[in-house]
Amino acid sequence: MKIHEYQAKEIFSRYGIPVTRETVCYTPDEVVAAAEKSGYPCVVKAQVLTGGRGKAGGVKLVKNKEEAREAATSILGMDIKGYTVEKVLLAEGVKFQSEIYVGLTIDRNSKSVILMTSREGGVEIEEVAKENPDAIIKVPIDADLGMQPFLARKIAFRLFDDFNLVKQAADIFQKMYKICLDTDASLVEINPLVITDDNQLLALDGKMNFDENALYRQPEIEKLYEPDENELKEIEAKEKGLSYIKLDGNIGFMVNGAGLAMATMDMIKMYGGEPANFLDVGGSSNPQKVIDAMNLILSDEKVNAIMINIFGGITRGDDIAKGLISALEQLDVKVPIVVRLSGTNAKEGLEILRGTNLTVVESMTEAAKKAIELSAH
Amino acid sequence: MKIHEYQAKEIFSRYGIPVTRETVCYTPDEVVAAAEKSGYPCVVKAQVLTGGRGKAGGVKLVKNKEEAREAATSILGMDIKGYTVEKVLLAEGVKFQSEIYVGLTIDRNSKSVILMTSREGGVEIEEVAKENPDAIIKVPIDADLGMQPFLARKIAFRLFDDFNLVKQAADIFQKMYKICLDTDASLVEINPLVITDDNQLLALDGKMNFDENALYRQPEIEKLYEPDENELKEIEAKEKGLSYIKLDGNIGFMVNGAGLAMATMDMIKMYGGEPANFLDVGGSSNPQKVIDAMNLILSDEKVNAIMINIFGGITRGDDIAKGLISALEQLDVKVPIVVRLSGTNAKEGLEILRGTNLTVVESMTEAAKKAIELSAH
Amino acid sequence: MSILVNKNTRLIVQGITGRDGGFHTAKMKAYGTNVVGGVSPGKGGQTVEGLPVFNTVEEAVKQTGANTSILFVPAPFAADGILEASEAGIELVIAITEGIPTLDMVRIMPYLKKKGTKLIGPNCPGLITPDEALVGILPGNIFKKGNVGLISRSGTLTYEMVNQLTTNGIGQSTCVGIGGDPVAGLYFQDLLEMYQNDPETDAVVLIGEIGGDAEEQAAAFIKNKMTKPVVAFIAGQSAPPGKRMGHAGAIISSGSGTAEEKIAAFEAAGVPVARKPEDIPVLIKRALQYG
Amino acid sequence: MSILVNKNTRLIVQGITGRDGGFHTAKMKAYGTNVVGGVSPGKGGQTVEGLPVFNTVEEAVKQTGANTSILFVPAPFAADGILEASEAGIELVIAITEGIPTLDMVRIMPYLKKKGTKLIGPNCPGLITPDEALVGILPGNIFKKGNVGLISRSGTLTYEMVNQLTTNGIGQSTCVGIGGDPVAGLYFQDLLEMYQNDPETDAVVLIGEIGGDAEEQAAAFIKNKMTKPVVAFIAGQSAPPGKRMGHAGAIISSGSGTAEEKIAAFEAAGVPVARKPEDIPVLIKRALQYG
Repeated sequence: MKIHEYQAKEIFSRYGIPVTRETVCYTPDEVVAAAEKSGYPCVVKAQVLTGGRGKAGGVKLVKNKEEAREAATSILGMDIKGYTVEKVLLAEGVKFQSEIYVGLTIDRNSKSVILMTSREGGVEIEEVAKENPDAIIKVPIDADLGMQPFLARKIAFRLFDDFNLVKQAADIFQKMYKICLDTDASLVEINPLVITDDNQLLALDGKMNFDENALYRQPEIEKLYEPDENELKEIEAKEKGLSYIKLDGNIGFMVNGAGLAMATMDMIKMYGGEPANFLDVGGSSNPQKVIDAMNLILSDEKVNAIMINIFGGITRGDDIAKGLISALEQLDVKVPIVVRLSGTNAKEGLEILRGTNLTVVESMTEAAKKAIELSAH
Repeated sequence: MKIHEYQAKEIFSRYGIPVTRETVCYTPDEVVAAAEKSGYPCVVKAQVLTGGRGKAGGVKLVKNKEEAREAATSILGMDIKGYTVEKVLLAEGVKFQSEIYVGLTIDRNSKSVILMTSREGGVEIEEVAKENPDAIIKVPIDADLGMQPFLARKIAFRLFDDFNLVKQAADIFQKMYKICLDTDASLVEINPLVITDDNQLLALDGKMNFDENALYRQPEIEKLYEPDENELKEIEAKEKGLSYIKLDGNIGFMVNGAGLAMATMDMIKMYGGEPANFLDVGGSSNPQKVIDAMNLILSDEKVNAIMINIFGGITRGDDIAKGLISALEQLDVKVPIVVRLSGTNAKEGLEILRGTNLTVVESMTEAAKKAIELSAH
Repeated sequence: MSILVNKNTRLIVQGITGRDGGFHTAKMKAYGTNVVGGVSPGKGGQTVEGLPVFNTVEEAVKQTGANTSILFVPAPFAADGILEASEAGIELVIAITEGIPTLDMVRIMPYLKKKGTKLIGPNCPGLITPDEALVGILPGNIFKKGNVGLISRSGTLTYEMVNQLTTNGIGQSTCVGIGGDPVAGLYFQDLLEMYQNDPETDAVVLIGEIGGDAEEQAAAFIKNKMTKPVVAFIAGQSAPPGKRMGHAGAIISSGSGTAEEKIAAFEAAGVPVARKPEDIPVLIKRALQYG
Repeated sequence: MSILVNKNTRLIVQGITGRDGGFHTAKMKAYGTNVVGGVSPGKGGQTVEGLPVFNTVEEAVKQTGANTSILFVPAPFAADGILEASEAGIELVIAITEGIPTLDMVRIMPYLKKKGTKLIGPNCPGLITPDEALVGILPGNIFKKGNVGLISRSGTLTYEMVNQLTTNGIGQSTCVGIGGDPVAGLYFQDLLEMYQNDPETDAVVLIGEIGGDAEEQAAAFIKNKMTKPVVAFIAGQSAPPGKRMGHAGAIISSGSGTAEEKIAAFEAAGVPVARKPEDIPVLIKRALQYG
């Protein structure tokens, strides 16, 4: 789960990390008022839950009232990677000497929180990683020990010679670590953290992602959730026990199991088809789940063929077939459906399905090819 | 550092541990008013920073207004082990089925916080330890792991069969552990924790001690400190770099080093003398420290002889001797002083001291015997 | 031999009185797994499927000599349950539970390491040594005793693969579902090492997916340390970046963790990668012949 | 041989730019200890007593190959300093600092154990192997090389004892002040074991005091595991209960930790207990003759 820059910086500020003075604005008038109060130059920044706003023209330095209004008018309402800009941040203009990157995230290999920092801040860390990997300092944090003062200081000494900056950075590292644990964050990032002209560290930008599995114990964070249209659909699906992601193609899917679902999509793509969605219906042969899943797939108007790929495990294939039939009877599906069933009692299941108007096949390959063929009509 | 029962229970209550409803009172009128509000029976309990108040008659169950006034009048102003009762607690009367002991303290051997609990609560745990040590459950807490829910539950299952009680106890254990860490406590004790007639756990009494070394970071706890007369003297001494404890004898001491000071006192006692104090002046030959130390010793009117035992280590014996002379010149000491000096440059030091009216000896044994002899005059 | 679970497994089920716990306890018992008891705080003294239920893992271990535990404990309490098993001296813990907060797993890892506890999962289907022990929610009937080891980040896709192996006459030594979470217990490299040392395993099927770089590390390990043949499949070639594909760990972050990178790593290590699941039996047969 | 410190000790001083740190660095160097550098955050690049100062212990270890560290760091920062030394791979840490919050020590102990770091102190005078290495604040001139090991919870009382040994012609292998705090690093039993295994030590003097039961445990260890003679002294026979006698750990709590109990335990273990410090040389001479 993502939050906006201004929300991340509000959290930083609450923990005592110095951030730019700034105001969230929803209209050009608000932007102009805030800019007049802040003084010039200042910065108008699009608040959208996606990256790349800089390249999209969503961040503008303004030097006077006219520029402020102009920037606000152009940025508010702008589309950035499918996200409409509904609010902007008016932030003070800051003179700085250099830009630092600092990020805390979860590292799968060390199975710990890891701190990444680099003197080459201001650009995306992935770019630094590709072009100059040695410029990135990575330190896994022992979960028992946490971000001890000595450790924070040790890392900071690798960034700065000036002890004044070392102390400020060490303090920020410790606070970011505490934020990470306190909020169940999966990413706590300051990029750039700048050294101002009077030698103070200041967070110019802020980014936080959160572990969705932990939202149940983070009510304050959950309140900040602003799902977009697709995410709303995903959440709705989740509430019905379905794992759904909208994609751009025309062949709808229903599979039991996330891995099998990915493999199924991959195969469609391999044979030249385009998946319309990822959809894992999980275990059980519950007809209601199938109905919910079909409704979800069909809510996407681009879908002109559906492939159902089910593996009978503990739930037997014949029971699954019966569940499918019972569900499909209650729906009026106009697009062709290919069903492939394998695993426990697959044969018995296929026998049952053969009596219907579903296209029944035995292998994944066959199913993929058939679905593509049907979608082309 | 100790605090009162009511203060400990206020902390417990803030963390969500259920405690008796109660009021602190300073006069019999307040006690009666509180008792009338609480209803009868209720309990009047002396609040003093020492144990054994029960045996001293400092706790009384009262059944009506008259008894409440009577108890308040008798307890307020009472002397318990040298402490005058200046306030009492009026606590609700609670019917209970049985009494549990729970205490968290620091264990030197496991170098960890240890939880001790017993079904034989209500009496001092030391008594249980002597009479029925198997009745005490002792669990050291891994500092990395802390009091995890499973661990708290596991301990609670050794106390209770009823899962309802297990859950309550586990919750209390976790909260007590958190209190211990949050406040730098050296003891967090509930004795008794009772099972009420409606099967709820309730803290009837509470006790907390704190690590004095950590008070600098516990301003809220430090505020609760109510040092008695002797402790005030000890604190005053500490501020001057002296470690002083008032004792009951007549021979005053000044020694450098805590271990040597104990050994010196032991020797006096062995030869039949009575130490008037413990006094460690620490390192250095600073005359001011000697002056402060002498003033402290002489503030005790019982002192009729003083023994100075100094070991010259890094500071040489002759420098120490000069410091002593310079200090004693500024004081008008009427009681006889025995000085023993050993270690580095001890001979040179003794030479310097021989020119004074101090009794100078070479061995600890001799010093002890001489001091006892002089104190007898 | 096989790895991790076998006839010497003495299994307890944490959360045995829950719906899933009870259901799969019956399945595991029916398969022949030596299930010796269950744990459910406050339900001590009851029996489930004829097995004694204890209040604590410690008590269960003391009474039954259990060495392995499987968890069907709700996500908010699962990490605590894993710790409880570890503290009680359980050697191998299988966490089926999905949805455990990642930082809960991060917090308990150093303790498991300190105690030497092996963990499979969380968010995994468990593991099976055919004809000896089924410890998980896998459908036992599709497995067949044999000489191919299998490791997978997936559930149903694993069954799909195993089914194809079995119907093609290829049996399995042990099949392990390591789970779909980003922070998990034993992983590809740990298990590859076990298979390499297991006399009953002659070849290994590795089923990876997008997210992280465990496959790349596995490829390096295979290249440097393994003599037994390994064949691989990677799910998620068609997954868009930044989206979690069902599994919490299956996500392409900022261009890393893609299927392409993983496939390239395996191919560079000389590990054949199946283009589709149906190719696995062919590749394994070839590997066993020439490996 | 001796124990813990010797000619192979490569010592760094944490807090070298402080008053005490600088003063004792000079003393230790003058004694002949191989002091290789110091650490003081923000003072890296300076020199003290001709020694390089580093910002971090890690840097100091990298540049000087230090294996031992002594801390003169103020109490609020001392536990962090010990951790820093441990994390940087220092094998032996001596914490002179007095007044460290007890829970700080409790918190760092598991990490030191995990890393295998040996700790002496805190609130201790340090240790010395005469003519080889002085690591602490002990007055080097009173020590004399020899075959008697010494362990003590005290500072000045130790010097008193050592002075009497030396003036009576009895030299020391290594003398260790383990410190006066309730939660400390290496303790009686650990050091007794080291002395037992040290070919240069023929007898041990143990100086205990009131508080805790480490002396009782030491007595049991001596009885069961030691062949070398040990003589003991216990300070605090006249101490009243409930009062801290200068040392944070020297307190009789609810009737336990008394000198009487400790003396009884030693006597039951066949360890002669000196009635007064002056008796130690006599007891040691007797022990070395008959031991």
